[in-house]
Amino acid sequence: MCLGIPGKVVEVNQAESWAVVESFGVRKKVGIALIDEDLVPGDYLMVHAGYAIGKIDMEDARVSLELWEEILHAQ
Amino acid sequence: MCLGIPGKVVEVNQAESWAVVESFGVRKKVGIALIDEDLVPGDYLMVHAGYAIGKIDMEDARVSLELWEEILHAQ
Amino acid sequence: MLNKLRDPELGKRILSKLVPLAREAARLLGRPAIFMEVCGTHTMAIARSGLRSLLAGSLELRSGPGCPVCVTDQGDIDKVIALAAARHDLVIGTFGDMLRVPGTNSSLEQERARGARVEIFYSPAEAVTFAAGHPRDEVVFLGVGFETTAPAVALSVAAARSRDLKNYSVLSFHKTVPTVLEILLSDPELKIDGLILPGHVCTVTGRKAFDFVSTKFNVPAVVAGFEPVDLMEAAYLLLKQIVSGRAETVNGYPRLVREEGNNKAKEIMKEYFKPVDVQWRGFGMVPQSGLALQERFSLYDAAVKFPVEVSESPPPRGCACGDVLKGKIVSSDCPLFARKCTPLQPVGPCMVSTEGACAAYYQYEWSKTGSRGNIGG
Amino acid sequence: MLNKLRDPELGKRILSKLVPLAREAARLLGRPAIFMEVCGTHTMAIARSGLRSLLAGSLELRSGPGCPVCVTDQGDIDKVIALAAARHDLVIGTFGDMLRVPGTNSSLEQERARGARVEIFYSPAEAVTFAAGHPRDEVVFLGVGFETTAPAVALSVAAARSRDLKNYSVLSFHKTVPTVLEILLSDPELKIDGLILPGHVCTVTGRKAFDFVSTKFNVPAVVAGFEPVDLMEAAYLLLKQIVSGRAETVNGYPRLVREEGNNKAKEIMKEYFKPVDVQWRGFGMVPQSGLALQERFSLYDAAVKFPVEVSESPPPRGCACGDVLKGKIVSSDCPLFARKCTPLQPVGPCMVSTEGACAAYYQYEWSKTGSRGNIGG
Amino acid sequence: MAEEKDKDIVLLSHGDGGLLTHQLLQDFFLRYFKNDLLDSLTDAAVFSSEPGRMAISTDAFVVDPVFFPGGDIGKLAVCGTINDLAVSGAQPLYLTASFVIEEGFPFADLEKIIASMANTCRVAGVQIIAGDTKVVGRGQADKVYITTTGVGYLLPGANLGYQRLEPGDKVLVNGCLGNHGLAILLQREALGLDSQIISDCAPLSIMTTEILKRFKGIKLMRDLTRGGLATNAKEIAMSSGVDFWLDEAALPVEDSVKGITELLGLDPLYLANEGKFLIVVAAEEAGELLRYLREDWSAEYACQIGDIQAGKGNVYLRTALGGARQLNMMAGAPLPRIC
Amino acid sequence: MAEEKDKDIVLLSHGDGGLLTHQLLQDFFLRYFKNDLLDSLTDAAVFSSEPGRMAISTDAFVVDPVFFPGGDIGKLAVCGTINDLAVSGAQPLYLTASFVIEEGFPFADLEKIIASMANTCRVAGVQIIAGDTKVVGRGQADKVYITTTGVGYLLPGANLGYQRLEPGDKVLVNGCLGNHGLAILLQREALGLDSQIISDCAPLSIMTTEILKRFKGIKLMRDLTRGGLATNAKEIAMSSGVDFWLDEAALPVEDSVKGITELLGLDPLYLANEGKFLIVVAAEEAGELLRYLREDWSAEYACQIGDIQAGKGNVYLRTALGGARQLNMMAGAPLPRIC
Ligand code: SF4
Ligand code: SF4
Ligand SMILES: [Mg+2]
Ligand SMILES: [Mg+2]
Ligand SMILES: [Mg+2]
Ligand SMILES: [Mg+2]
Ligand SMILES: [Mg+2]
Ligand SMILES: [Mg+2]
Ligand SMILES: [Mg+2]
Ligand SMILES: [Mg+2]
Ligand SMILES: [Mg+2]
Ligand SMILES: [Mg+2]
Repeated sequence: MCLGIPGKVVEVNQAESWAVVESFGVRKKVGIALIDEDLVPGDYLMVHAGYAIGKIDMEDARVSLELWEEILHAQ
Repeated sequence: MCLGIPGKVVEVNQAESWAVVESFGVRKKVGIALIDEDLVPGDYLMVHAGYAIGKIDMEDARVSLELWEEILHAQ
Repeated sequence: MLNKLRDPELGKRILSKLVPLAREAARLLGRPAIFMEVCGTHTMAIARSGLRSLLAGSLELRSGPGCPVCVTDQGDIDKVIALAAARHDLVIGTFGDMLRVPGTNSSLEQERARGARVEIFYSPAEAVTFAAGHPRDEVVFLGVGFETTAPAVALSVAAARSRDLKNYSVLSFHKTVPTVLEILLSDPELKIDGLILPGHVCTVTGRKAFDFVSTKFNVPAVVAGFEPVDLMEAAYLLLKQIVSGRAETVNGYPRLVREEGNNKAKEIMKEYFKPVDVQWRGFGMVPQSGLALQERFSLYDAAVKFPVEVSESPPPRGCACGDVLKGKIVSSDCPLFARKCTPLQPVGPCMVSTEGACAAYYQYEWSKTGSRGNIGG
Repeated sequence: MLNKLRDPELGKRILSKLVPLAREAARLLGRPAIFMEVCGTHTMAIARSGLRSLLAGSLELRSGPGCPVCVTDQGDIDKVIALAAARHDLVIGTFGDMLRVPGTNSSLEQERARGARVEIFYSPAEAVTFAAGHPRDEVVFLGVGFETTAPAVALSVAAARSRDLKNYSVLSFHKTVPTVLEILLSDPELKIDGLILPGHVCTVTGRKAFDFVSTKFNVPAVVAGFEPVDLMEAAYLLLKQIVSGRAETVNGYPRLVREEGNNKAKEIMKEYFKPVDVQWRGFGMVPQSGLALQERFSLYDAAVKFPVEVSESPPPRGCACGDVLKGKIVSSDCPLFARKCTPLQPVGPCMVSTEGACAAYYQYEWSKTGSRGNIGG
Repeated sequence: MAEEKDKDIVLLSHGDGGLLTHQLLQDFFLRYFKNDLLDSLTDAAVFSSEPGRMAISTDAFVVDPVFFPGGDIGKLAVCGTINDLAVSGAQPLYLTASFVIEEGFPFADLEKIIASMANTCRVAGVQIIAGDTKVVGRGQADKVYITTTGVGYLLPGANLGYQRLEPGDKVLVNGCLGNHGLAILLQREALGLDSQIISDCAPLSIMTTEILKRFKGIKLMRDLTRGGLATNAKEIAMSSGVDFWLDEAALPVEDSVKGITELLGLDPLYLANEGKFLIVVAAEEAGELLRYLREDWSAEYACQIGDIQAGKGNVYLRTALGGARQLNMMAGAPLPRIC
Repeated sequence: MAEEKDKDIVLLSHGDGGLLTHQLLQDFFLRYFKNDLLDSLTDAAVFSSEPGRMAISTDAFVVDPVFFPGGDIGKLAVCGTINDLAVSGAQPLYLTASFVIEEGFPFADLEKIIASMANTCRVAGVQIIAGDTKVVGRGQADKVYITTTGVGYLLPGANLGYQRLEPGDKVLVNGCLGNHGLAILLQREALGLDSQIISDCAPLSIMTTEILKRFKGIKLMRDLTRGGLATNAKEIAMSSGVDFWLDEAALPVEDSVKGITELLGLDPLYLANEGKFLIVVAAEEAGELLRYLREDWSAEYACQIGDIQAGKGNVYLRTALGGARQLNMMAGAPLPRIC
């Protein structure tokens, strides 16, 4: 029940509490009332049922992948 | 605007102010609130827009036709 | 017995008496006599029986203001169309004939296609039953017609009251026939030798209500029934008056029409309606010739409940309805007839109702591609 | 970068590390390890990637109570169906998944076909927009879902309030995941070697909310994302714990999940909802595991606005949903599976939502006519 | 599906082309329409053709109500297309049937309709060899609409065409007029009339095949559906440039139909028929054709209703009184009037 | 009619079979579909037939919305039936078209749809030779429904049939999957997605005729409409008793289609296509057929997507990871999910 779609922020309207995100080349307006942090274009959000539920830490994603490369090369 | 259909009374309900009339072999319930006279099965009514607007005097119809026969034979 | 009245053999025999009499009258007048029927149902009956073609040359029959659709003012038609257009939440109840009547820019049929709710009823009683069965809907019944119909519509208001319905109202465009005939007969240009009076209107009003036709205007008149024999009898009785130089208002429909008419119907009409000045197409304002609901029934008066304003609009350009209804011309003399104005795309209201003077003429007596010559054969 | 997470080449390479590790764990346990995912979207992702077949023999993946449709009590489902059936004047707003869920005698899809108004929304925000755009309609939004979804539904109530809408309300069947996992893990019959925790629920609740899995029940747990690499990573991290004899609640989804979760979402949930005792299918009453609207929002609470009573009805005869959701059996062990119970005519709710344990199993891992043997090829 | 009491109506999902559609086809269409050529799981049906002239005709059926005295929309959909082929001088062979069903329609009613189609096909000796089913939402159809398309071979002896009409030809109909249109109207409008009018809905192809074989003087046939006798006669007159002269007194109309149409301000000449057709035949064969229809086909109300005269495409009705009036195409569907 | 500004919509009277119906036919249908065989005032159209095998197919089109990126209901109705004939190995010749129109539908839209049909027919070299028009009241249809029926001759060289499928055969598609179904869904649901997906709606008959001439190894074709690739492959598998093994990595799906379906929780393999078809071809011709499609027909996304194996009527998808999952028939139309 928790289909989440990652999307890259391309426009932010804090006053009206929405952002436009792009996922797989498609743009969609989503609510950002649940997001505490500041948002700027280029940020990534996880979207569920029309609302962003969290900001994606791309640095973490990178670290994660690097970790795998290490493990895989360890053999 | 005054299409009238003659019909023969087959059932009368004075209390609820309706009668069932038969015209050309077809029966239909009509309102009789506009009819002052007593109605009995066998009477003929002229019906317009769902209401009887008058009782047909069959004696008059007969006289009328007889008159024509006289005129036509007069020649 | 009533079947005998439509027996074609009897009809043909009467015709054989009628034609010589008509010729005699024509000889006296120096032209065929012109009779006008002032009931749309007469117009239809004449057209469907082919009577006009059978009398052609010896007697001319013309259609007067006998179709309530045709005489309804353009502004009134625009009002109900505007109401249907503006209020898709209402159910407009109407007799079938009003559906295709053209207003200035639209019709009920057009508005229904655009989302208006229009229901066809055979009787106003059915409209009340519909309202009772659809308490969430608001039914506005379009009251059109003469003295024959007005009592039935009055009874529908009575029924709505006694059932305590709050969702039924009537938009009354009812009109009275004697009033407009006074205007018609006062027209100095009118050349009518006799009037065929509306048998079912007279059933309500009584024969006496039309005495003025002969007493005041010296025009022969006969109250007529609707069977072919009835109509020929009326023509016969009119011709007899012409030949003998009399002018009386004769009851040719005594099996139904009484001297005083239907008192109960007249009382009910009086209780629910009051005479008001109204516009008639082709006649203009005719004082006291319309029937509006009495004030004490304003809860059931759609004119009060749902007032609509429409800008005054000129009658359709070129439509000669007025002259047709006054018997000054026949439909085919109208420049629009069968060209811009057809039953499919009526310009004027006389082309709309099947009993309208122009529609009956178009449907039964005239054809686009055919000649008019030999249709009597 | 995110694309890299679904790179099949990377996936295959990880798989080549994962399988030997799983074999090692299986050797230690004396049987393949059994991991349970408790998120329907994990169920789907595993099924669609074919991961289960790739790990067959060395690791077993089972579906827990992760599909909100599947865990919704029969009585609750009957309630919304009864409401839809009784009140054709309401618009029942719902996520697509609820449409075909069978109640005791009907479903929303069936009731829609019988005249109920059912609208599918992608977001509760759309339901509010719909209510605002249809002021004559009354919208009841079916709030189903866990901590991921509940804040969005809370925001829809907030939006309705701030727009002063009187025609929007929510029927809240929301539930909380940690509460039911406590019950699940307390079951002495349960034989689960590790839990794959729902990444998006944890995004809201935070990783710490699930610490009890390892601290109280000594079961290894990993918060997982939804890409194939994420899932393999979760399995890898669980296997590592098993092999090293540890039990921790590890965050395998750090790019999104924080220790404390999303505080704003948690606050909003707290402001609008209060924990209540609710029935879970297969688990019975789970104290304080449901989310009802706070009393001060009762104007927006469909349970208050449109109360429905339904007679208690036994769960579908023979449906083993409870045991499937507890991981005690796999779907194909249910005697009704694929016989009386198919996605077309689901008997139990696990067969309804595409992410339901039985439906995913049916759709992706099993076939009526085919053998199950060689599908790994 | 049929066995579960809560699965008694058509759902949108039955039209999605998936498993439910598959079941619907199996349980209803394939079951009732069973024949060697029909296999609705392929994209098209295949049949063998011979050299010659083929006729094809299509019609959509949207009748309300779907069940009426004397028939139903299924019977109508089969008869309608068969009859269009029949009056064109063709021997109908195969039909296709495409359904648009409103969500919520009871399977019980659907089954009755399909069974009725199958039965009518059997009577007429045709087969339904391809079909389609779509389901639309509530308020996007009125219960069920059916489009049938039919193909058949032109009968070698038939020689029908507007250009053959000439003065002196006789005009026949095979029975009473107006029943179908009136039966439908009475079902639809709650007019409170206590009278049962039965639709004349029937397949005509077996009869037309026989009469075409025997009467080479038949020059044109037309089934008198929408618009009734008047509209169809006018269409033929306009297309052929001759005039029709019909006799009011000769027109076969049942008393009850006469009565009710009068009551409602309708004209039976504009009401639809579904088992009646008009025949224009050379004068010398008219009498024998009429006898044949009445005696060999029990068409006891078959009548000669008029003749063809040189003209300009008009239709005239000789009234009972001896007058004449014109019949034009219908302008607007017949509505109950009070005028 | 078109010239009067207040006569811009279809009325019930346009369907009554009278004068307005006549005008509607003249002003729109006969005008756009003009050809020697079409004369909708007769009951049936007549054409010459040759000895051989004929194919016939019918479909009702009820698409909502009636205009969508890449097409409209008229184009769809022509392509749909042409393609059913085409994939059956037939050369489509003639179509019939039957319309059910909702009262109030704008003539301007009707004209666009009819013009689009005429244009698509021209492109595909077929003619509409018979038709029908009905008008229903508001709320009894959704704008307009069209049923087309097509007939054509089986190409002499074509030899298609389930029974020919055998292990080792290759499975091809002629381009990207899911566009039509998604284009429609995006028009219908106000999902606020800023992306234009274009329907692939196109007639295939010219292409299929050519490939059937050249590649005798073609054993089966199927247009991938309702239910998409998955449902149609499953139907074929069940009918032929072999298994399909498809490669997830080989399936051509546009990035934007992939993205949006993921966003909405949909599966592109279950979305309808209207210009895509599946081909089962003998292994030895697969390579050359693919090259021919890509180069001579600019079908740049044509792909070999899998092969046939002995089995029991299943469809397997080899996942990108190397796993396998089964594809079954669609059960319930695709709906946006949040799960
Ligand atoms: S033909 Fe038309 S425009 Fe002329 S008078 Fe009659 S209704 Fe008016
Ligand atoms: S297969 Fe059906 S009946 Fe069996 S457990 Fe799953 S949902 Fe319940
Ligand atoms: Mg196909
Ligand atoms: Mg036809
Ligand atoms: Mg037909
Ligand atoms: Mg089909
Ligand atoms: Mg309906
Ligand atoms: Mg016909
Ligand atoms: Mg087809
Ligand atoms: Mg098709
Ligand atoms: Mg037709
Ligand atoms: Mg609509």
